[in-house]
Formats: sequence, structure tokens, C-alpha cells
Amino acid sequence: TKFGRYGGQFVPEILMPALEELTEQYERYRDDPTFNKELDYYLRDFAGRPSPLYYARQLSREYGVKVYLKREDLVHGGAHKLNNTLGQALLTRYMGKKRIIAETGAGQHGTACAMAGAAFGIKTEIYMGAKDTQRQRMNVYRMELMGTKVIPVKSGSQTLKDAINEAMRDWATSVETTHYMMGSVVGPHPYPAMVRDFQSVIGKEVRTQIMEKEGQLPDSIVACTGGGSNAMGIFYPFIDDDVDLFAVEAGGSGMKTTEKEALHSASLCMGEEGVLHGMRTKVLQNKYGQILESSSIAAGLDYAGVGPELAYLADTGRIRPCSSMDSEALEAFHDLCRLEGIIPALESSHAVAYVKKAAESGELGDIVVINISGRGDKDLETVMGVRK
Amino acid sequence: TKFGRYGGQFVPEILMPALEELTEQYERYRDDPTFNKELDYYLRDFAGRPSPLYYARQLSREYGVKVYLKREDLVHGGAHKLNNTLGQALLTRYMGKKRIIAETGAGQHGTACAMAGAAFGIKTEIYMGAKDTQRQRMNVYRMELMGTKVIPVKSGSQTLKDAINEAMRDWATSVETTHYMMGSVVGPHPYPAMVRDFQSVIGKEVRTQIMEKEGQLPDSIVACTGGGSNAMGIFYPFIDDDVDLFAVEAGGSGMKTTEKEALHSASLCMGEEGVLHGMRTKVLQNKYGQILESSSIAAGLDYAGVGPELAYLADTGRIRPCSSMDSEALEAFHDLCRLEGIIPALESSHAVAYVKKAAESGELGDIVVINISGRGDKDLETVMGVRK
Amino acid sequence: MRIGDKFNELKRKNEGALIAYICAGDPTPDDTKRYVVSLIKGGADIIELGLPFSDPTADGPTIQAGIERALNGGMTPDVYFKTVGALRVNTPLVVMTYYNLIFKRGLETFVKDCASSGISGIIVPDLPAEESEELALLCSEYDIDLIFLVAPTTTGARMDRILSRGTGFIYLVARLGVTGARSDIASSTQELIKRVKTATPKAVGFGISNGKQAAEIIHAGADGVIVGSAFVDIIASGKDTEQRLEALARELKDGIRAVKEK
Amino acid sequence: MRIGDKFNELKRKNEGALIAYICAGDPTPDDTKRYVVSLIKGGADIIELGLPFSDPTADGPTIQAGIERALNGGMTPDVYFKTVGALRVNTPLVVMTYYNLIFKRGLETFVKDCASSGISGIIVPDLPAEESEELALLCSEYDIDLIFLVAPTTTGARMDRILSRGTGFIYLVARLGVTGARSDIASSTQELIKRVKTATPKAVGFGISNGKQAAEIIHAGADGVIVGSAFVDIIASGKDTEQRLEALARELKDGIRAVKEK
Repeated sequence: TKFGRYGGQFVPEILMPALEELTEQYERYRDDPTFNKELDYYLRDFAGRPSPLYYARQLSREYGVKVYLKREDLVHGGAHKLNNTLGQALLTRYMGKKRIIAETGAGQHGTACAMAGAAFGIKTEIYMGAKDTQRQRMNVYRMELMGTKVIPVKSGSQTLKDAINEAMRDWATSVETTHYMMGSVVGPHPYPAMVRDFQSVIGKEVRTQIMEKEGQLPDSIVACTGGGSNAMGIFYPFIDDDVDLFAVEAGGSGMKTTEKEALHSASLCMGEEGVLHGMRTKVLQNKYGQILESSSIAAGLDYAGVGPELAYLADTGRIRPCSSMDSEALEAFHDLCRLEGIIPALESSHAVAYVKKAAESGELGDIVVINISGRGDKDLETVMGVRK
Repeated sequence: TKFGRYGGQFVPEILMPALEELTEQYERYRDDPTFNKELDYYLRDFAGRPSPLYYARQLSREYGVKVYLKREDLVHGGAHKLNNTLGQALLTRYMGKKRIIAETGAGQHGTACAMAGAAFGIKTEIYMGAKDTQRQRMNVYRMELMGTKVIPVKSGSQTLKDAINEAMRDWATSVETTHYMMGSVVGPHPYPAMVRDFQSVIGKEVRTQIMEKEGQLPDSIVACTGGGSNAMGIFYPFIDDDVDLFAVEAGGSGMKTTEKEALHSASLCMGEEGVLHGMRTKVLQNKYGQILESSSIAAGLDYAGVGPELAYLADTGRIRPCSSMDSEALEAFHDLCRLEGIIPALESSHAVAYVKKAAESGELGDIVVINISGRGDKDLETVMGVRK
Repeated sequence: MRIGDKFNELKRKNEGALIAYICAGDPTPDDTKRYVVSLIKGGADIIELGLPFSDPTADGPTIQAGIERALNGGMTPDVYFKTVGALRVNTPLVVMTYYNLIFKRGLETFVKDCASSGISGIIVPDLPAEESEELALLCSEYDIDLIFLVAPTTTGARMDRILSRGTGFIYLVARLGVTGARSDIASSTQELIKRVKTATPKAVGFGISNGKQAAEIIHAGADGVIVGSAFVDIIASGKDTEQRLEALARELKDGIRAVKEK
Repeated sequence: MRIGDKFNELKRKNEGALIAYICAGDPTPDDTKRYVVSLIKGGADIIELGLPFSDPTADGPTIQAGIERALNGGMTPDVYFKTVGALRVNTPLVVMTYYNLIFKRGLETFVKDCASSGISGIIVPDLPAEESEELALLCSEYDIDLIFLVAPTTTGARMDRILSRGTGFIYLVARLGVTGARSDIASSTQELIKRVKTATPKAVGFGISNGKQAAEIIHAGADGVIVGSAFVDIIASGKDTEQRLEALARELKDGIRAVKEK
């Protein structure tokens, strides 16, 4: 249940039996052929996998390194998120639970939950900060269209943090019938391992695809890292290989912090060991251990913690934590749009931006795979706003 | 160059040599292995093909017929449009032309052109009615992000019709260097045949996929029809088979017309033979031959003409023209969202709606394939507006 | 009057033809009657009267706007033939319209209506020679000229086909582009005039708006000059329309005459 | 005073314990000092003083709001221990906080600070028994009780582990849910009290807000009642706070006493 000294289960007693049950059930089904066959079916026919590995000719020329893009932007819903929610929704069915709950910030994970919930016909309820429901009206509507109930959370700052708390409270009163759907490789065990496993389909496909195209593994793989699910998903199948793995965090507007806020979201680069949301990991916190408000132009990277396995792999040197600033990510966003006709999520643009600046030094080697974890249609307003 | 008495080349003399050249070049490359290999590569790695054929379990139960969904909503850009623009952009390169122009209404075809233009590094310019550029600000921005120049057309009604005229005028002055990218199976020869061929990848995939899943061809295939490219794309490979083909037009708010307007866009069902946009086909027109303003909740179906091959196939009885009203399409839109977690384009929702009403009578047989030609994220504002 | 007769008459006078286009019914059918008279008074030898179509893809914004005014003014094919039939002028009249209006009326009906209302020729900008056989036969039967366009891009077999089929005059498209006033005469136009080898009179259109340009065209060997947008612009302005139409026609015709007088 | 001594004292009096929770520093550290006195005057036997954490996932909205007020009022772990150290009360004090604050301060430092500021026990709602070994050893070393929660969902081996490790008292979670005043006492709570078989005193919390409920809990076999949200609600209102805290404590304690007196 641990990754080195990271991970664990730091949750209220009331949730422990549910985590035990989930651990047990997940271990039961993770290698079950029937379960996996059914999951593969949904990943292929519903989510549209495998996603392509696309050689970005123009970008490669511009950046001076051979760049392949793993096209998670083409997955149903527009991001890698669905890989995980399909897996968990199927597991919910196998566990005989009747209801799915989750929290969502900007609405990406919530939408992925709604899709999976509808696909499996499981009642789905999503907690979302009341402020976020207003800012992300379209995503709320999307979820509702798919039959999901969106519950606006009016306590506290009315954002993700409060939605997490409220969803946890719900789970505490409903564990017997309800599965809590974690959206990233975070939270108490078994979530970090389970979400990683469900997302590992990304890296497994890359392995097959790059062997077909290049006859060899890539020199490096670059993925943006907030909670870290797309990063772990693409890294994990290469963990024992001679492939450099770059976890690119959100550098925001600078690597500085105040007593209450960080200008960035770079928990691996700048965080300190702590316990948050059920896991021991690297956390952006002040000297007393109060969690800092993180910051990023990309909502999906804007998180004060990080998956515990990433913290572990960073400590052991297996992955290389790094960061791209908001401005660098924006530049890379424009590069990819213009040079390849692919509008990447601002999250994924952080990974592209890192390749742009690191390619010259040679540290990436000759062949780089970037995980384009999602499409950028959701970010157009943001990018437009910056331009003005 | 004709489909029965439909089709042909009714264009200004100045464009005739360009059409002759295009015909010749297309015939040269359409069966060229190198060209096709390269196109297949882009369709797979860039566009994300093959798109899945998904068995819609819940929808099938609700509608009482076995429904498979062809998932063009998962293609890069969110619709089948890119199949065609990739083909034409590649042809542009093979023809040695340096520039692509096109017109766009709501911006779907323009975006697909922009994507293909960027992917191949070809300068792309899109004419768009000035009113449309304002209504579809996000699509304009999308195109611009991908390096495409969007030219607002301020003449006439400042909508699609004027954009078509203006793009044609441009082509008339630039044919030597410029390829005009038609967005559907309309216009003068060779466009209807060429676009059909590029879109036929949809039907070819369906054939393979349904044989794998059912061991037999479907009883019927249902596709929405505006210009008709997604319909021809999925129908064509089944044209010689015992498969019923339903072309579902936009019934709008009713099958009525006034002197200047139609409340629908059902050219196959209600149109009369005429000549429009370079082709002889079925057209919504008044007694003098003036073209009517068509109407539909789905921008992509809102067209007074229809592909000439569809007109021909309707006359011969090979395809069955039918229609769904705005309200029926909306209902089907909600069905698919809620029951399957798939948000379809309002265009595609017309096809779903027809299945809903026709399934009971048995006319569709046991196994139906619906072409989900695009995703509905673009339509959320519209649907929201209706709900209010 | 037949178009051929007019060109013969002008030939005898060693004079190029001025072919003036306006859109019938712009802004009303009655206006058109008066405008036609003004153009003829100014010196127009042939009048091209547009029959407005809702989707004029071959026309530029100026003429498109005229077409919209005409449609809003109530112009229909029925009104058109009535209006034209009421014109008592001894000048060849040519209808310019899009194929769908002809098709919808029925080809034979349309051609008959032309004949009975005194129209001598038909120009259909969206009907290339390849699609014109049926209409050509009917025109021949009713003794109406079917006038074709050739463009700088027209070559080889297509050129031959057009020249063999066209009667009345051949409409040479002055430059790559669509109708609309332009300020210069491209060398490609001069080449085109030389390339078109036919006994049928050659008239050049697209982009001619003043006497100097008209003169250059005739000087380059054309038998006539077609002017449209410049007249439609005057109609659009709505000020002293008749006088200004007449004055522009006169300026153009004077320019044309000057060439052959030299 | 040690928690065990307090329970022994109450046992001798045949009386259940009232354990009162407020959040330290809500709304200011000075207020807390006065509120603690009021609670004790009203009859509270043990005071649970929350040390506020920025992300209190185990607390309900009421207490979360109190925590936010405290953080805004400047409460930090340093201020906390200073504030607590300055309390001169002969009532066991228990710190309730989240694990990250303990972890960040250093487990041993934190436990030492508890000991030196007069705190008798620690409750960490996000620290299940499985993760508690290191803290338990330190607590034992410094003679501080580490108090664990059991929930209606806690069974079998986990129950045994918690009961063997918990000291001071066992915190029984009254129902599935988080802290917050509720109006009824579920039968599951009564079952839970019966299921928890231990010599350590059993106190029941979550959802208790009046004397009647408190009496039911004691009647069902609990050794104490924990009340938090109801007190924090009074603090939130900001009106006659001290009097009302004291009055509610008295009502609760009276309810508790009534049971054993019968």
C-alpha cells in the first residue's frame, strides 16, 4: 500500500472499511480476464482506443528533436480521464454498488464520470464548488445531459477543495452502496495504484506503437503532472526501461510562495513531504503544514499535492520533475496549433513547452514522446483572454 | 461526371479548366498506392481512425432495435469532416498547389480545413459570412490558432451563401495556385464523387466492423443528410448490398415553405430538380427557381441543395429519403446523452431521431447502424437555449 | 434587332460596340425601362438585361447588390418578360441569367418567351459549353443567339468547342476574376483577344469602367466592350441616374469611336 | 488532569462524561480561553480543542466554518500551544487536529508540546490505527493518550486493532456521516455501543446537540458524550456566546446526569 514512504491511507476511520473492500475487490478483478476483456471492449468501442501515436513532423523540425505525440486528445470526452472512469465504473458494477460519486474542479473528471456512469447505467452524482459550477456552466450542463446530478457545494471557498470535502462526507454516509471515483493517482490506497493501472493503457499502447514506428523505445517521455494520472499512465509501462521520464509541473507565474499561496503548482519540484487527501506525498504547504493555494493557467494542474508514486519515483531519481511556466505553456499551445493542426489542452501544453526548451541541451535524446493528455477546446476562452 | 441526370459542372467558364485539371489529377491519384498509403497514414495517426462501431446497449433497449453507432464524433476535430479535408489537402500537395481556400458556415468545415492545412503545412484561407464570424467566434479563433486566415464576407446577408460566392470569386482569380476545398458531396464534378470517395472510409470501416461483431451486414444504415457527405460516406460501400439506406433530412419546424423560405432543409424529400452551386440536383426553390432560405436547428443540415448522387439514388429508390423535425432531433440528442454518455451533434441527432420513430414499424430490420457524424459540444448553447 | 445585324452595322461604320449591362428591375421594373432608354441615348449598341437570381455566384458584390434590389423590387421571370416586351427599342437585347431560372421555367418556354418579348440573345454565366447542348438546339430553333464566355484559362479543345457553339458574340472575360470595376487592363486580356480566333464578334467584359479602358480594349482588337458594374454603381447611388447612365455610356462610346477614327 | 482519572472520577459519581469540542482560535485565541471556562462552568468534563487545518476533510460545514474563522483569526500551532498552555483549568484537554500539522511539526515535537502545554490526549481524524504506530509510541513515551475513532462500519480485526491501541477513551462515531448536529439517534449507534467491548471508556460523538440525545446515548451504555457542532454554532452566531455555551453544556450535562440518577 506504499510507494517507499509515500502513499498509505490517511482517512477517517469511517472510510477505512470501504478502502479495504475496494483494495480487496480491485485486487480480485485487476487480473481477472473477464473484467479486463470487458474493460478493453469499452476502451476500444466506447472510448476510441487505441489513441494514435502521431509523428509531429513540423514540430520536430521546429524544436530540433523527433517528437511523437500520444493523442489522448482523441479519446471520448477529449482527454485521458475516461480511461480511469471507465475502469472504476466497471469495477463499481463488479462490486455490485449502485451509485458513483466524485468531485470535480473545472469539470473534466466530472464529465468523464458522467460518461462512464451513463455508459454503464450507474447513477452518478458529482460534487462541484458552487463557484466552479458558475464558471464552468457548460461542463455542468454536459454532466446533466448525461443524467448525472451535479451538486453545487456552497461551503468554504465554493471551489474544488470544498467539493472534495463534501464528496468525502457523502461517501462517509454512503459507503455501502456508493463507489467514490477518484480522478487521479492521488488519495488513499488503493486509488493511486488503481488509477495508475487503469491509465497504464496509455503507456502500453505507446510501447507497441513506437516499436512499430521506430523499432526501438523512445529516449524520453514527457508528460504534464498535476495529480499525475496521465504521467503515471504513460510512464508506468516504461518504468524498468532505459527511458528518461519527465514529469512537467505547472510553474504558474513563478516558483514563489507566500504564507497562503504558491504562484505555481509544482509539488514535486517545490513541495515538502506531508499528508493530504489521504496520502503521504509531496505537498505545497507553509511552515505549519497548512496547505497552500496553488496556481496554474491549466485548471487540471492546479493542485497542491501530487500522486505518491510520483513523489517516490522523484526521490529515487527514476523520474525527473521539472516545470513550465504559464507563459511557456501558452507559447507551446500556439506552436502545436499552428504547426500541426492540433489544439492541445493547456495542461498538455506544459509538456510540449518543456520539450521546446530542453530539446536543445540534448537531455531528451533523439526520440521524445509527449503525452497530449487532452484537447484544448475547453481552454480557448482562457487563451483568448490572455491574448487580449 | 453525372449521376443519372444529376451532377455535372454548372460553373463559370473561368473555373472550368480548374475543374478539368482537378478531375484529371484526382483520377490520377485516387487509385495511386503512394497517395493512398499516405492518406491512410494521416487518417490513422492524425485523425484517429478507425473510429469505433459501438453497440449502444441502453439505446437499443429503449428503441427496440439493435443499434450500432459509428463514432465519427471521435475523429480529430469532432466530426467526419476531416476525412475529406485530409484527402483534399493531400491532393493539393500532389497537385503542387500552394494554397487552400474554402467557405464555411458555422465553422465546422473551416476548422477541418484549418486542421488539414496545418497538418500539411499548406497556406489556408477561409471565407466566412461576417455575421457567422460573430456568431461563431470560437470557431474563427480555432482556425486562426491553426494559422488559417479567416476572411469575413460583408456582402449580402453576410452568411454562408455570401461566403460561397466570395470564395468562388477568389478561386476564379487564383485557380492556378489554389485548390478550392469543397466540404460536402456537392458542387460541380469532380467534387461530389471525390468527397464521397474520401468519406467512404466510414462505410468501409463499418463493413469490417459489423462483420466482426455480427457476422453479417446490417439491415439498415441511417445517416443525417444536409449536403450529404457523411451519408454518402457511410452508404457508398454498401450500395450494391441488401442494406436499406436512410437519408434523414432536417424537417426543421415543419414541411412547409413560403415564397422565400422553407421551414425545413429537406431537399431530397421536398426539393425540385434544379441547378445550384455548380450541380444539377434537388433544390428547395420557388416556382421561379429562386433558391429558398432553408432552416434547421442543425447548422450543418441547413442547406437548400443536396449532393447530386443522393438525388440520383433517391430517384432510383436505392436510398430512402426521410426527415426528422428539430424537436425530434432534440429529443434524440437527449436520449443519446443520457442513455449512452455520448453527446451527439444535432445533425447526427436527426438520424438517431429517425431510428427512434421508425424502429417500431420494423422498417429498419433488426440491426441498424447510425452514423454519429459529429460530437455535440458545439451545440450545447443551442440546446440550452431551447430548454429555457 | 439581331445581334449579328448590329455588329455588321457597326463594322460598316468601322466602330466597336458598347454592350451595357444593367439588372432588370433594379430598383424597380419601371426604372429599368427608363434606364434602357438613357443607355441607348448615350450610345449603347446592345443592352444586356440581367434577370435576377437569388444566388448569383458568378457576379461581384456590386452586381449582386443590384440583383438583391431587383428581387426586393418584385422582379420575377414573368415580370421580366413583361417589362422587356414593353420596351420599344431598336437595339438588340440580351438576357443574362443563371441556369436554374431557365431550367425551372422549362428551356423551351424560356427561349420562346425570349423570342416573343424581343430578346436576341442569352448569356448564362454558369452554363459552360459542355452542359449547353439542349439550350443551344432550342436557341437555334427559335433564332436566338446563345452567347458563351471564354476566359484567359480557356484553352485547346474547350476553346474550340466554345467558338464552334457560340453565336451573336463571344464574351471574353478580361481577367481572372468576376465582374467589378477595375482600373487597369491586364496584358493577359490583350493576349486573350489575340488567342480567340473566330469570325464571331468578340466582346470583352469584366472590369471596364471608363472610356480610356474601352479604347484600349478595342485597340487590342476586340469588336465590342461590355460594361456592367460601372452602370450598376450609378443605379445604386440613386442620384441623377438617367443623366449619369447616359453620360457614362457616351464617354465609353466616345472612347470606342476614337480608336477606329485614328 | 489525565483523561483516565477524569473517567474514574465520574465513574465513582456514577455519571457520564460531557466532552465539549470547540475550535481553538475561533474567532480569536482570547475568545477560546473564555469559552473554555464557560464550557467547564456549564459542566463539561473534558475539552476537545481543535487545532485548525486548512483542509478539514473529516469535518462538516459547521466546524469547517469555525476552522476558517480560527485560521483567519491567526491561529497557528505555535499560537495554539501558547494559548492552551495559558489555560489554568483542572479539566483534561484534548487536541483534535489533522495529521499533516503533526507531521510537519515533527511527531515528537508535537507530542512534547502537548505534554508541556498540559494536553492529555490527541485525536487525529485522518490517522487510522494502521498508520499510527510511530505517533502511538511517542504518546506512550510522553504519557499522552492517543484516542481512536470507531465507526459503525468498523468490524473484526480492525476493531480489535483499534481497541488494543486506543487509550484515554474510544471515540464512537454515532452514525455514518461527519460531524454536524442531527436530530435523532440511530439504532446503529446503540448497536455500536454494544459492539465495542473494551475496558477503555467509550464516548459517542457526531450529531448530538441536546440533553435528550445525550441522555439516550448514556442510557445506551456509553461512558461519555461528545458535542461539537452545537457549540460551534453558538460561537458562529456571536451572540451571548459565553452564556449560551455554558447553558448548552449545562443542559447536556443535566441530561447525562438524569440517566444514571434514575
